[in-house]
Amino acid sequence: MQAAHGRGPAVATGIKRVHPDSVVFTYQGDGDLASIGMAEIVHAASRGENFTVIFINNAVFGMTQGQMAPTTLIGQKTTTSPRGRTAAEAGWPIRICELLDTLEGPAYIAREALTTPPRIRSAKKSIRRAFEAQLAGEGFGIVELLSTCPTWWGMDPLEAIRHIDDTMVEHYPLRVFRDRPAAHDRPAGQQEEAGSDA
Amino acid sequence: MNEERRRVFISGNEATAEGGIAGGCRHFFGYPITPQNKIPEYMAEHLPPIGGVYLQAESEVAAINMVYGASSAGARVMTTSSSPGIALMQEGLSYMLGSELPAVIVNMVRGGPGLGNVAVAQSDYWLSTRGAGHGDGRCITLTPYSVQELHNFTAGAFEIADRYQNIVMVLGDAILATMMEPCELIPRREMEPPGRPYAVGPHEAGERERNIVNSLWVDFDAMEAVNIRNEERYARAAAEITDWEEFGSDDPQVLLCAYGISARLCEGAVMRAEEAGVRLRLLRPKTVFPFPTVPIREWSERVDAMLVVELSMGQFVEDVRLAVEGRCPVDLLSRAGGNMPTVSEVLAKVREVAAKAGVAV
Amino acid sequence: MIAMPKAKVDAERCRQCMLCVEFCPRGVLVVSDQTNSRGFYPVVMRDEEKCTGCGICALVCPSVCIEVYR
Amino acid sequence: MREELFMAGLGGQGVNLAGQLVGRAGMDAGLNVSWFPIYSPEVRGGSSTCTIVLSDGRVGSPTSEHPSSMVLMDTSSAECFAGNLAEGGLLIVNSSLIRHVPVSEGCRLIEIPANQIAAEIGNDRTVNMALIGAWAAGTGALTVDDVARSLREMLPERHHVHMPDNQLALERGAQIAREAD
Repeated sequence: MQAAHGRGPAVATGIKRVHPDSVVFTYQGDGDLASIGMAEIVHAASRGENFTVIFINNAVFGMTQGQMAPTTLIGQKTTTSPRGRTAAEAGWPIRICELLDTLEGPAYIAREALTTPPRIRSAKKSIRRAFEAQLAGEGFGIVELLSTCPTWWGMDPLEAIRHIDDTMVEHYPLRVFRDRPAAHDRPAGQQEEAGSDA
Repeated sequence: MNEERRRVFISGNEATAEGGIAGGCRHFFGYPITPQNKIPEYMAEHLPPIGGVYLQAESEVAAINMVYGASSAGARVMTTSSSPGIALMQEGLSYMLGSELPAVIVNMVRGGPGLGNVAVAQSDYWLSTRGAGHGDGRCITLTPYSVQELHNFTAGAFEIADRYQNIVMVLGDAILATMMEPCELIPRREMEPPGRPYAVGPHEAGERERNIVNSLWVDFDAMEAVNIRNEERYARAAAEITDWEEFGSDDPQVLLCAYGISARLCEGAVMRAEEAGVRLRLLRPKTVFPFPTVPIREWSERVDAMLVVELSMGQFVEDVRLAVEGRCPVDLLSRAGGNMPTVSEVLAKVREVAAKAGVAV
Repeated sequence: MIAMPKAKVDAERCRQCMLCVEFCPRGVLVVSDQTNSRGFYPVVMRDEEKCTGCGICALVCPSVCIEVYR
Repeated sequence: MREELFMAGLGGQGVNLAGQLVGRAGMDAGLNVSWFPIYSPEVRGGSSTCTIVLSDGRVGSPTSEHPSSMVLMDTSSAECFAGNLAEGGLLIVNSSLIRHVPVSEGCRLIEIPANQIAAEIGNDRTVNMALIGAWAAGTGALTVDDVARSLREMLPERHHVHMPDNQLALERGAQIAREAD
């Protein structure tokens, strides 16, 4: 099911209300979710809609060739912030997890980073937990994944990963913001998956 | 005007953006969508250094309403988008038509309906000439067919918008947006603000009545009066700015009608008309609202048949048929979704149309 | 199916991002000297005996083009 | 005079840049020109094609059904597009990557080992220039000097250090094309 840019949470709401027993999730980028789709994500979360949102944050509009996104960092150069983003012109980067954490609706909110093997394992764990929350009928779950865009960051893939760990996580701290009921009390971005072979 | 014009090799998107700046646009609000991203990118690069404002809105809905605000505040303002984005802007377009405000909107049309694709299409003809949101208002619609015309038409659109206090839509497409051609640039120069007596903004006490920009008219007659004023504008525009170009045989048997990128294909067909064995002429509108009804009606009395070529399933052809009013057969060659007829296919269709009309070949 | 653990790279889908090479704890992956049809030099296994089948290469691969058997 | 050139290759081979150079050089030589690209959606990898029309009259359609000349830079482009060449047209292929290409009767084929030339020059990014040099010499639509002059104009100043390499590649390509005729 393909939804219009930003409208995923509204379309998912429609599907889930028709088929409450089906597993429903949206897959959204930062331009989609944090820019044009801000109203839809906030209201779906506020209603505690029982589906899962996978939110890819690479701080840039990748599919349309690298324009500034709401999550673009201050000073970051993009094709529409050629001199670097300034707060005076374009405001500050939006922290979605923190924003949604002010609402009563969500059951699970976490931010992870797809950089090192331990962090990727932690991300898998959060995604699993968000879907478990849906299956248990606990309500809305969102996992924000800090990921790279080597092409539009003008970096090679390894530099891009380092950029997340060195710079992006400062503005976007890795955390499990909400886990209700708090079945797995753990910080994001650190814990190894149980039974991991690494 | 005796200014020296710089000739550069640039894309349609860049030519459009520079055309906006040359036309006096200093405020640009937009949102990314392919295939027109080079326009906001160009504006982000070039407007701030000359004291202008570039702002990336959070959505097309926001962008068009920023345009609405800036226009009501007296600025020459512009936004650009592509089909799905223009569809989102319809609320704002309708409010501006209801409030009788000028603005320039560029639509680099792509395949649809839905998310469609990013390839060439002309399927927003109705959206632009009829359906700019709800209500009776319509967009003055210009149809460039080259990079140079994208530049010139965008620059000129601000003047037209202010003259008729109406939205001007520049209807491009995915090919015109991305292709590169030589373009003589209109020099940038300092421009006087358009001087809109109806604009909101600071003024001295007693200097003028306070202005109200509004499209809510509970009173029936007041609402009707807006529509009547708009109709008068469109009648004036039809008399004053209707524009088209013709190319080919002076004594044609078949008249080709096409606009934008389709007109380029038809121009190619006219250049190879001897292959069809038919005397061929192209009439290409440079404005489709107002529509060149008069020349098309005149040709309909002299040719054996007309062939309309468009990259949509039969939108533009309706206006041609309304102008012809049954005086000659009007046939249609249409493709959609990013597909285009080849010049040979246009010529084959010309032969078919000519044979049907009994033209001796 | 062979008993020895190994990682298998789908050369056609590899885009030479090098993350698997960087993160492989045993250093058994290298870049090929032949391009694939898209012009990338795909990663190949150099030292099959040393591969423990730990799966880290597959975990970090953004193109999802590595399969690990063990 | 009307020349319709079609170019195709892999993303990263410099197809579009070379095509834009031909368009720009055509404009500088006083011709009417158009350059029209089709990208594949993927930024890295994927095929890349463009059509350039040069004319002393109207350009008309910026697309071409049967181009009068073609520059093909990789195997899949050769397989996909070589058959579209106009009767009596000129086909230039990058023989470093394209081992075999079918050529219709009456068409001319010029094989340029462009990767090898670039390697000899010691600059990987001159592959496209060797092919454009061959195209200019093979068609006579523009001179190698026209192309080199426009390239200098097009390149930002900081890339002018690469001009000697580019010029050398243009000339090597042109030389092979002249010998082939």
